[in-house]
Parts: sequence; structure tokens; C-alpha cells
Amino acid sequence: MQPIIRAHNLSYKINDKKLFQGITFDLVKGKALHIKGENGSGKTTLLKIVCGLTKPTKGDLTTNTNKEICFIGHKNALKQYLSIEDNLTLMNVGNHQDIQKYLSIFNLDKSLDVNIANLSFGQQKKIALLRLFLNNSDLLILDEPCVGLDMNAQKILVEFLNEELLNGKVVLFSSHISLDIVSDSLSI
Amino acid sequence: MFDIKFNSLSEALLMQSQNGQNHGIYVWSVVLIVTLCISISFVFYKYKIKEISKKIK
Amino acid sequence: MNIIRFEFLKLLKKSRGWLGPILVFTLIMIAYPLTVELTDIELGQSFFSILWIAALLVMMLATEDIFLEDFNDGSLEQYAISQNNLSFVIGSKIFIYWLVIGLPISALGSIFCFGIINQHNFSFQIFPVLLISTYIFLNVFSFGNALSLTKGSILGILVTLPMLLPLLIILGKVVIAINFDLNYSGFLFLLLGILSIIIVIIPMITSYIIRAHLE
Amino acid sequence: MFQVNRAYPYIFYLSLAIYLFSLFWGLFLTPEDFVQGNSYRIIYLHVPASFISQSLYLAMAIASAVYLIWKVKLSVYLVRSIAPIGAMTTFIALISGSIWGIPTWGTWWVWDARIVSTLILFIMYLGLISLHDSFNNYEKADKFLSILVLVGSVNIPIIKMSVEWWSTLHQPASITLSEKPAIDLVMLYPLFGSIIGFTGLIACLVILSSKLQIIKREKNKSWVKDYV
Repeated sequence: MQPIIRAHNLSYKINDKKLFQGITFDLVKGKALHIKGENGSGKTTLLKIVCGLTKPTKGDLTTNTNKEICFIGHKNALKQYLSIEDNLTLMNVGNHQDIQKYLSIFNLDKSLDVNIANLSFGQQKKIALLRLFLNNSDLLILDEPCVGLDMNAQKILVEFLNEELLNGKVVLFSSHISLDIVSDSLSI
Repeated sequence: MFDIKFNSLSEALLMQSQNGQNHGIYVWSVVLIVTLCISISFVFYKYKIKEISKKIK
Repeated sequence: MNIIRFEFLKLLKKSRGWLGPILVFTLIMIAYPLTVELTDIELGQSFFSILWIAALLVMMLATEDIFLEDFNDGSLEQYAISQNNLSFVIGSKIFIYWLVIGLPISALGSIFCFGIINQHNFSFQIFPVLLISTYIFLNVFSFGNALSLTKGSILGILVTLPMLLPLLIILGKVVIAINFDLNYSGFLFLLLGILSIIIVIIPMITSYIIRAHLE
Repeated sequence: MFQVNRAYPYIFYLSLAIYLFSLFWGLFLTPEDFVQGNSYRIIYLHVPASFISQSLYLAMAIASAVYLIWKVKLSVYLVRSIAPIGAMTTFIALISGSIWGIPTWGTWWVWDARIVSTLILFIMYLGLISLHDSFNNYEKADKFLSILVLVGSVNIPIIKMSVEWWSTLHQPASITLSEKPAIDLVMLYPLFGSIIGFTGLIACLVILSSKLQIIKREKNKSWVKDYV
């Protein structure tokens, strides 16, 4: 089977300082990869390289997917001055079939007209994760998805990811805490 | 062609023109500015190179 | 098409983003006659220089966070990852800014022109010139703002303002042309030509710059 | 770099000698100008500087195109190291021009086409330097610098054209003044000499400045450590 992501000997330098080097991995359908590492070891950079935002200094990376990549980064991509509803429109998930389900799970369905600026950090993160829950892609890339989430939401996230893996999607995530996902791990 | 157009140093400094104006001050101030700019930048770059070489050592 | 709709929604809901520049423009236009003795001739003489400078300043103000906000909250990241063409996104962003800010300002400018110069043919002829020039200003300033994305807009302006000086010279010429009834349409075509080059090139360069910022 | 280093003193002393000799020639040996009097002797300082200020920009544009196309790091070091020197020569051209203007035009500043476009060039040089210095990530800064230099280089002929176009209407009198009177051969030789000598001196400055840039940017490389 052809791997969705094939990374070969990736290295990255910033201002002539090596961040990481010689990273090689293959990910086939239904597999997950947990990227571990200390602060500043380049986890975010590696994920950005896989997304195609950053070019590696050396090495090749091929991604084999026709659909868009779903990327949840540190930044939420939410507009502070818009309501939840408008933000969902901007995410282009406004009329997804599952949207009511997730909104009610996260207890946000009653406050659709509240501006994002008035929500707590964790609630904002939950709305950003809606982009993941309602995704339409084969490749899910999550950068520290659990920061700011309560236990309940973390459980939902893990369940969702496991389900998506069974559906044959590829998940690539970095996290400091270990999540209950069947995954290979990569330390950088 | 190659004879100096001024008879003395003070004449060269004043550079009196035919219309009676002294143009020396303009010419010499430009000369001064150009020399200063060029020499200061030479000194500056030499100093900077020395400084950074010391740091690396 | 969705992108244009989304950008429109975003800008419209952020009222300080579009109302602010328009109000500043109006205030400059109102404040200008107060500084001159109220005789019509003198008012008319320097009205156009004030008009161009005001349009320039206001466009500067308008583009201040055209990319900064999206960069800070991560929307640009999402745009760059998605299959949308980034330069198309940027081009439509600039277009929306022009539609929401540049268009009203051009209309206001020609209304004030009518009020101060009191010749209706002047204000009719100045309107298309204002439309085109505000679009060019917006394009060039968004290029500058993209360059100095995280470093404040002053730097971007410092870097791009010298490039706009030729345009100001042309605008000065246009006023003379209208005044003496010379070759007005020639200038209009010249401005349109400049715009058509800029409208293609600036989004391309800007998308390259923004990709470099996102690295 | 080592070869350049070896050639550097020769270039320096040769061009210094040429420059001083032509300056001496120009300042003392050439006859006085009929119209402008002795103040025309500023030409031997002013013309080389304004010539160099524009050709340095051209050199920067070429170097940044090379960087953007072939990703040659050395060329962007060159761009960054030329920028302050270009600013300095433009400054010299502006100052010497305005001092020259006092005796000949009776005023130190005229809104003349050449002066305004030189002033814009000066501002652009300063803008380039401040843009590059405001980024901590060198690679980003290099990219932005070279893009801006290229965009600016497209603009420079436009600026020149439009400014010239503009000032012919407003200041018809000053234009004729700024144009050089048909210059005599006796005056032309030292002018060529001073241009060549000045170019050599500026080339030396560029060499020094790019040396500084290279050492600064490659300081972690072992060959730099061996070198210093």
C-alpha cells in the first residue's frame, strides 16, 4: 500500500542552527504518529513541514492525498469580533450534518451568538477543534490538541481520532501528555 | 595644460572666480565632506571586522 | 467565490476597520477649509493636493491590519494549507477593502470636490480617477504591510511610499488636464494601465512574502 | 574570498592614487569654468558619487535577482552590504549637489527632477536597511530584502521618468541650470579619472562590508573560525 506521507531524512536549520536532522517515517492509511520532544525541539516546525508551510533544509517529503489537509495549530484561526455562528460560516462547516451534535456535546449550542472574545480559552479551543471534527480530509495534523481542554473533551477527542483511524485516515500529532491512541511514536 | 591655476595656497583656498565671488568655501567643504564620509566608513568597517573577529575567537 | 463572501463578512463586521478610515477622510476634508481664508479661489487651488494626500493617508490607515489580524489568529495559515490559491485570496481581500473603503471615499471625495470647487464637471471627472488611484494605493500599501507584517506598519509605509510618488505626480497632472480640458481620457487610460499591471503582480508577490512569513 | 583579500590592497592603493591624482588635477590644474567660476570644480566630487549611487542600486538588483532565482546566499550578503554604502554615496551626492547649488543657482535646494529622484533613492536605501534589520530570522529578511530591491528597481526608471515629466512643467528654468555645460576635454579627463578612482574606493568599501556580512552570518562555520 502506498503511504500517505513519506518523509525521508528531513532536517531543518534556522539561522544556521540545527533544529533536527535525519527524520524518516512512513505513514500508511489508518496509522497515527505521535511526535514527542522537549520544548523547542522542533515539533511544530516538523508539523508545518508536513503541511507544506515550511520547506525542509534537507530531505524529501511526499504527501499522497487529493483532499485538503486538516491542520489544528496553536493559533485557533477564529475571529475574536465575530460570533460563534459567523466563525462557523467562515470555517465553511456551517451546514455540516454533525454540527449540532458536537455543539451540544461541548455545551455551546445555546450561545451561538456570543462573540469569541467572550469565551474562555478552552471553549475557544473547542470551537477550533470543530474544524477537526467536521473535517473532510484524509490527513489530520494536530499540534498540541489537548492544551486547555477538560478531561471530558479530551476523551471525546481521543474517541473521535480512534474512529477516524478505523476509517482509514492518517493522524499526525504532537502532544506532551500521552493520549490513548494506537500510534507509533517519534522522538525528536 | 599642466600648470597650476593658483599662485599661492591662500588663493587656492579662496578660489576667487572671475565674477569676484569666492567659491573656495563650497569646493573645500564638499571635499571635506567626501573625505570624511569615505574615511569614516573605511574606519568603521575595519573596526567592525576586527570586533567580530575577536568575538568569534 | 466563498472567499470573497467571507472577506466581505469579516470586514463588514469589523466596523472600526472600514468606518475609521472613511471618517478620517471626512474629517480631513472638513478640516481643510478651516485652515484657509474662505475665498473660493484659494480653496480650490490646493484642494486637490489635500484630496490626494488624504486619500493616500486614509488608504495607509485602512491597510494597517489587512494581513496582521489574519496572521495573528492563524487564518492565513489555514488559507495557505487549503487548496485555495493564496494570491487569489490576497487579491480578493484587497478588492473587498477597496469595495468597502475605497469606493465610499471616492464618492465622498467627488462630493467634497463639488462642494468646494463648485463645478460639477470637475467632480464627475475626478470620481473615476479617485476610484483607480485608491485601488492602486491599497495594492501598494498591502504589499508594504505584508513586508513588515509583524514589525508595525510604519516600516511598510517607509518602504512603499517612495514607490507611490510617481503616482502622485500623475495625479497632479490629471488635475491640470481637467482644468485646461486636455487629454483627460489619456491619463485615465494611463492610470488604468498601471492598475491592471499592479492588480496582477502585487497579489503574486504578496503571497510569496506571506508564505515566507508563515514558515 | 581569499583571492579578493589578496587583491584588496592593490585595488585600494591604485584607486586611491587615481582618485587623489584626478582630484588634484581637477581642483588645481583645470581652467576655471566660464559660466560657473571655480565652483564647478565640485563636479569632480559630485558626479562620481551620483553615478555610483545609481549603479550600486543596479548591482543590488542584479544580486537580488540572482538570490531569488538560484538561491546563492553570497549574493544576498552582497545586497545587504551594498545598501549602507549606497545610502552613503547618495548622501554625498545630495549634499555636494546642494552645496554646489548655492553659488550656481543661488539656493541650496530646488525641486528639480534629478534631485528629487536622488532623494527618493536615498529614502529607498534607508528603507531597505531598516527592513532587513527588523527581522531576526535571516532567511526571511533576505527574501524580503531581495523582493523589495527588485520591486524598487522596476520603480526607479518610473520614478525618474515621472519626476522629470513633472518638473519640466513647474520649474522650466532650473532644468537648464542642472544640465552640464558642454564640457571641455581638459575638464573631462580628470572627471573620468575621478569616476574610476571613486568606483575603486567604493569597491573596496563593498569588499570590506561584504567581508563583515560573511563573517557575521557564517560565524558558526569552521572555515570562518580558521580565517579570523
